[in-house]
Amino acid sequence: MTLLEVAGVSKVFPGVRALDDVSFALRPGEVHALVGENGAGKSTLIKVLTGVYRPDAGELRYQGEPVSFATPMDAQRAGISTIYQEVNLIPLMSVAQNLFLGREPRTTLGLVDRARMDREARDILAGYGVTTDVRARLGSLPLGAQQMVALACAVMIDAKVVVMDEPTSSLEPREVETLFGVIQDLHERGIGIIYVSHRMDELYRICDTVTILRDGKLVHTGRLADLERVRLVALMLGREVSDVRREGFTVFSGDHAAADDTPVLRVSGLSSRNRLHDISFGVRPGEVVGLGGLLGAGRSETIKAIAGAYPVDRGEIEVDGAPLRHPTTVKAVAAGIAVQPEDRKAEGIIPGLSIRENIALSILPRMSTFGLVSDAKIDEVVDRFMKRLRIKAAGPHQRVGDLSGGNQQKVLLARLLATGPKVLLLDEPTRGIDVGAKAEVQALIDELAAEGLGVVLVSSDAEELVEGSGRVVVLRDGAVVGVLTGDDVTTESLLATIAEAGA
Amino acid sequence: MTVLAVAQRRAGHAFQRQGALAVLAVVVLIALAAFPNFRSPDNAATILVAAAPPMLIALGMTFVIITGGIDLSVGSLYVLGGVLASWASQYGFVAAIAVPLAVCGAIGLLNGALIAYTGMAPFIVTLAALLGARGLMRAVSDEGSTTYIVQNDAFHTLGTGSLLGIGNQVWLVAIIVLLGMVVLSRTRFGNAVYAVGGSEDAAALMGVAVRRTRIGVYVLSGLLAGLAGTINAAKLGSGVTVLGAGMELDAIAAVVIGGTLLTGGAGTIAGTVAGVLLLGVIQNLINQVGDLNSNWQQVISGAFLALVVVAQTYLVRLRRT
Amino acid sequence: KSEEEPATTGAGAAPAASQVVQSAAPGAATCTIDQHGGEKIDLKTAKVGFSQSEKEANPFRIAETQSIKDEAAKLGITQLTTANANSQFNKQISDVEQMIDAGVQLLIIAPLNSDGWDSVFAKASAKKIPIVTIDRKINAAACKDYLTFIGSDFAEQGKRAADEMAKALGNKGEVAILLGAPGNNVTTLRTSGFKDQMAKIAPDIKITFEQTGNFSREEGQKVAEQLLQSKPNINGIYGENDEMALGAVTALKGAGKKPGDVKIVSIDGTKGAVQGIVDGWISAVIESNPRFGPLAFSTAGDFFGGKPVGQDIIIADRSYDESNAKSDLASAY
Amino acid sequence: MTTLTLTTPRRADWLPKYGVYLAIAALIVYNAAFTPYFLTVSNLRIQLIQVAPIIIVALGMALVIGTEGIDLSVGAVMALVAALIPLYLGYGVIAAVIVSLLAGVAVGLINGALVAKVGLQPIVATLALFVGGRGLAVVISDGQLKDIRNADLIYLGSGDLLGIPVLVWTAALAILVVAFTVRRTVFGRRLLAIGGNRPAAELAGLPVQRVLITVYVLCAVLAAIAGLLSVGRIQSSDASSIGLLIELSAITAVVVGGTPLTGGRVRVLGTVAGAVLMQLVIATMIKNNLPPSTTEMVQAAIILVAVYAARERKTR
Ligand SMILES: Nc1ncnc2c1ncn2[C@@H]1O[C@H](COP(=O)(O)OP(=O)(O)OP(=O)(O)O)[C@@H](O)[C@H]1O
Ligand SMILES: Nc1ncnc2c1ncn2[C@@H]1O[C@H](COP(=O)(O)OP(=O)(O)OP(=O)(O)O)[C@@H](O)[C@H]1O
Ligand SMILES: [Mg+2]
Ligand SMILES: [Mg+2]
Repeated sequence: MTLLEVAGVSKVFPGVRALDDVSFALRPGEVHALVGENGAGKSTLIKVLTGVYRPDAGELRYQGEPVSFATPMDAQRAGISTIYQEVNLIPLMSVAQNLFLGREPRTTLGLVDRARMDREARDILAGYGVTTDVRARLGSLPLGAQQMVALACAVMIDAKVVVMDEPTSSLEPREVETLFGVIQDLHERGIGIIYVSHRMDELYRICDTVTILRDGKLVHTGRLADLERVRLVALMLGREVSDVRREGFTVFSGDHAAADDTPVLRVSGLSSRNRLHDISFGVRPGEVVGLGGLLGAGRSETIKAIAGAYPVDRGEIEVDGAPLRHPTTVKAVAAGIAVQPEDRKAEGIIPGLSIRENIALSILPRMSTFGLVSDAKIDEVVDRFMKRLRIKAAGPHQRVGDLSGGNQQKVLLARLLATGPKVLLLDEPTRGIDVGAKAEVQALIDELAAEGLGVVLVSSDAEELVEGSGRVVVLRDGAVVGVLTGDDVTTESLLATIAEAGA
Repeated sequence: MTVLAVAQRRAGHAFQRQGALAVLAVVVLIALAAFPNFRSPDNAATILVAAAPPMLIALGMTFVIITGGIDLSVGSLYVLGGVLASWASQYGFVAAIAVPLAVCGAIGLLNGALIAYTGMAPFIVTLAALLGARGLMRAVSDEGSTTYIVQNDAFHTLGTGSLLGIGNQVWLVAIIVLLGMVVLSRTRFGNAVYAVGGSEDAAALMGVAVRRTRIGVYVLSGLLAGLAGTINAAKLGSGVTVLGAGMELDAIAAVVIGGTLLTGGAGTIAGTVAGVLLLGVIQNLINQVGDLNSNWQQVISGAFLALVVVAQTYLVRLRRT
Repeated sequence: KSEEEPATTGAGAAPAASQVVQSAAPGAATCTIDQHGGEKIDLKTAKVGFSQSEKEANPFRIAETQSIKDEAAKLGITQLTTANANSQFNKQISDVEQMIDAGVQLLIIAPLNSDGWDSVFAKASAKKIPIVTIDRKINAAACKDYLTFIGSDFAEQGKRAADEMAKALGNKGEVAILLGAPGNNVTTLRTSGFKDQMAKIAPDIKITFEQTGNFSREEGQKVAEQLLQSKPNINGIYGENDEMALGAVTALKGAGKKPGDVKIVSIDGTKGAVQGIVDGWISAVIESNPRFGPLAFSTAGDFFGGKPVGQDIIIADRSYDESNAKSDLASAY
Repeated sequence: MTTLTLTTPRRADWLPKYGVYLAIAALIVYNAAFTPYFLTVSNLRIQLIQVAPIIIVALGMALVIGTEGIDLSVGAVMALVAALIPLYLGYGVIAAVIVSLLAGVAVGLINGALVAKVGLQPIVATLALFVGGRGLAVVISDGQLKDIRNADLIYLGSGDLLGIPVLVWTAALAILVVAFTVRRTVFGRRLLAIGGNRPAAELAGLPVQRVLITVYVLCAVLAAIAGLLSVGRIQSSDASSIGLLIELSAITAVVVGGTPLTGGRVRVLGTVAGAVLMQLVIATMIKNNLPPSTTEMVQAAIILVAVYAARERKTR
């Protein structure tokens, strides 16, 4: 018997056929992987299943009965709970309030029983390895902890189906293990799980079944163990297995040390409020320097401080030998620093504007004479970058907000590159990006470094960090606790440094 | 996280929340020292009675603003409520209260439904309601020329009588404000209000009835504005038609001074109470100074508003560092 | 440097015409301190409160407030407090209540509205504070709720305006009314007085247009422009205050009309409007005299001195037309 | 099925974009049938003259709204200008113009600084000047309404150039300049980006504060121009009543014209159409001698219908 199934669903957005005659079935106790490139339609399928979107065609069946969920709440009441791709909680409310939103325990008077709510929240979260003040605002928690709260939220209700859209993209290794423990438990209780991720290792570790989407169409569904890894990737990308095998999975060349000795970026003694303490490092042209550490180690703040977006109390920043005093974002960009923020939705893209406007945003003065914009110049640049980054869209005039996550990320990168920067600061550049695009981004980073740029790379993916960087600066609690160089740049030594510092 | 850090953050939050209260305390202390007339208990009672209707309006506005909305129609609903209450008082006490509440609640419902179901901006929907409700008020009062006189003694007493030396309406408003606090901080509806303002999408995905919550706050705001007009009519003894202009902006100013974010998702009723009282006390002080030209009064009010809001912004920022 | 004032309006400091009581009609109700209650006090040392309703931003309000202050200074009254409600009725109520709390012994109120004073009366009568209301009447019992009313008869002003209009039009034609602010008692009375009288004395004059200009020159002009465009045959415009009438004059100029093509009658008696008569654009202006100071304080003085004072003191408003406009221009406010 | 998917989005696109023009057309047809002397040049002229100041103010408001802001102080700016003009008119009209523009710049700088530097919410930042600005203007003018006799200034507000009022020329010029600014200039694009996502614009290295301050200055300067022309049109300066409640008319025009209050988009022609629509509604009411109650209720209904038609539909 199937728990949840759809037959022949289609969903059209203006200009895009996001789902085209897709069928999908989930059995009780099954962990079902949903994979595909960025924009393949995974999130859309999930939203159709959970009542966020109404499909244009197709039938939805739940526990054998045809159903139609008008709102996510309907789906939730019926026992389908979801962790969406972007953390979807309420940052200004407390952790406990988030956890119990809409189902707060009440006293006999009908008032919310806060004491009980806090107590239960503490207990529940402890089960997920989160020990935090449950009365603190959720937004003050690191992203990973927020994701765990979202997970707890989804699993807490008496669900029969749990949908997870890229739950691990902002989790650290320890948290990932906790999550897998939870999944195992759900699996044993006969709950069906739909699991979306771009991380192959994870899929093979926990999933039973796989459904592959490409360009909104179903290309394969079956047991995951029967499907070889290269074949899965080939199906996803729509390429030949032999091509994939030849190119491999990581495209980093492995040579990221630079010969030139004068750093293009030099940070010394950077301190900021209570978050950053005396951080120093340098990046030479052609070098990729990784910033390692656990979530909350202060990597993002370091990057933002360099980019002029986080207040600096002490310390010096030099770009190409020229000091950047009292950095502001305007000065930083002018000095040749380009920053890709961690939170693409809130700080990266401008969703209401077109791809074209987004890419041209930082270089408008160069695209204009006497303040008048030249569309021809912009078109040329936009066209070049859309091709180079292989941005998949209806055209340069499509709203960025309507693109899939991966393509939004590419638009963002295109904006950075268009400024012709000397230093690139990349905060989780491949988070939520499919293997194909990930390889492209990684290749791009390589290529840019080879062209002489200095790159600072933040990634929670240890493998990516190690393979992509020539040197890794390890942070903890806002301070440098170690630097890995040369042959020392390995996953093992990275984890060891983090662990050692933590001890 | 250390215990100390938690305690520190708590203190910080309290400070942010009670910023308006702190400013109010300072202003009152200065006034007590500087103006002998300010000290009389009668004066305090006058301030409280005058603050009663705006307090109700600001209370409703607080709910609306926490959801990230705004309600510009309250000034018109206030006048309409007063006119209807006075007119209906000829049919008895119950009618005098029920009629304005029913009509103003219905207009609030219309506001809420339009905002929740069509996705139109609250600013513009309630701006239309501002015009529409004023038009309705004029339509029921011969273009504003008929002033209905309150004809029910019990109803009149509601506005003019007092208990333990404190005006009836002050008691009434105090009770409603306390109820409002409980609703906002201790009920599921209250949590939903914060959730909708904090992140509408997330709230919807987490199963909060977003539409119902939105409609709820506008109905509440309409009801409270109507009730404010009603108790004011009971006090004045008639349905004065030339009231209410600019009342919505006063209410918004009070709410903002009280520390509620116009972006939604955060705010407290205690802050709003302090905000309303602060505006009332400033008004009273300007009068205490006496011979001030009316135009200067407005200049000073504007400057003071800017000062308080700017000071608050910096206080909050100071706390964050 | 400001624009040069033309000689006609800048002419010297002619004495301002002070108010004259219309008629001390025999047998009219009066009020004494015994009837009203309270004690005899010396006006000079009394605490007096004056509550103004609207901003001092038009000639009438400026002249009114100034007149009260000047007279108080002249009489040596040092404890005068003033407040201005800025057109917010609730503010006026709390302004007055605050004055009562502060212990004033005499209240002079220019009320924003005729109704809604119950709470003030309750508070004032508890302390037996006499209230003199000026320019607008309050709907309540004289000599009980308040002491007396001093002011013009607005309906009468409307009547006199109708008389002037009928005269100017020769008892026939089409007339438009530029109404004051809606809901305002002054608007209501100046409208009803005008219409009633017109129906009585000149039934052939049709009132075909009534739109509010909110007592403002700009809106008066806008409405008049629309009026002149869609009713080109209009013969007369009645402005319920001078400002709107002057707006109508600008509209007439813009529409290419000559002075006298459309007859204008208005109420107030500001310099600008009287000058309009001199220039030929306006036919007549009914005065509404704002200089309440002397009469208000002399009435209060009489009252505190134990003399009976009238409960309804209606002042004699003058009128301006081409016969006296030039000569009396200096005494307009 | 295919035809359906092709036509549905088009219809959905059409109404929001052109609804306001449709409403204008409907009103014109109604008036042509029922209002005497409606289809005349003199009427067109009067409506254009009356709507011109609102259009000028609304254009500035549209820019501010494009940054996800709002400016309540435009009426106060007009009042300040009206108060200042008589003081400097003795030096000639040029001096009056310069002083007006400077007043606009000053107010714009204050608003802009409060929004961009201090970080206040626009509605609160501009509320202070909304409350205090007009009071200050009346203080400056000493409460006196002053007649304007300077022929040059009167020409600006009431005169014709090539048979068309100077006021209308000015509004047309303002429309062109603002449309051009939004569509073709670096400043315009930045403005929209800031309205679309301010933190992102900041990280992208845009001079966010400078752009915001400029936007508020532009809005106030446009209001100052409207104030100046209105003084010339009314031929008197009355600080207490000029531009009263124009902020609401301007916001209404902008929103009815299809510019969302959420920022990131500015519809210049829509704004003009919005202002014209509201002007026609008022004119229709006055010409048909309807009382204020009816006028207000009809205005409310029209705002709702227009905004409903122009609203952003969410795909579901
Ligand atoms: N609300 C929307 N309006 C218009 N187009 C949309 C909308 N949501 C998604 N799309 C489009 O539908 C397609 C599928 O998007 P979807 O988000 O389902 O991809 P995805 O497989 O989840 O990708 P990713 O791995 O990047 O999250 C994309 O081309 C996207 O641009
Ligand atoms: N101890 C803490 N107290 C308050 N806020 C914290 C603390 N630790 C982290 N945060 C907040 O949590 C968020 C995430 O942490 P942060 O961005 O510093 O992690 P990171 O090291 O950059 O890791 P990543 O980039 O992988 O998320 C930040 O907004 C940060 O301000
Ligand atoms: Mg997705
Ligand atoms: Mg981070």
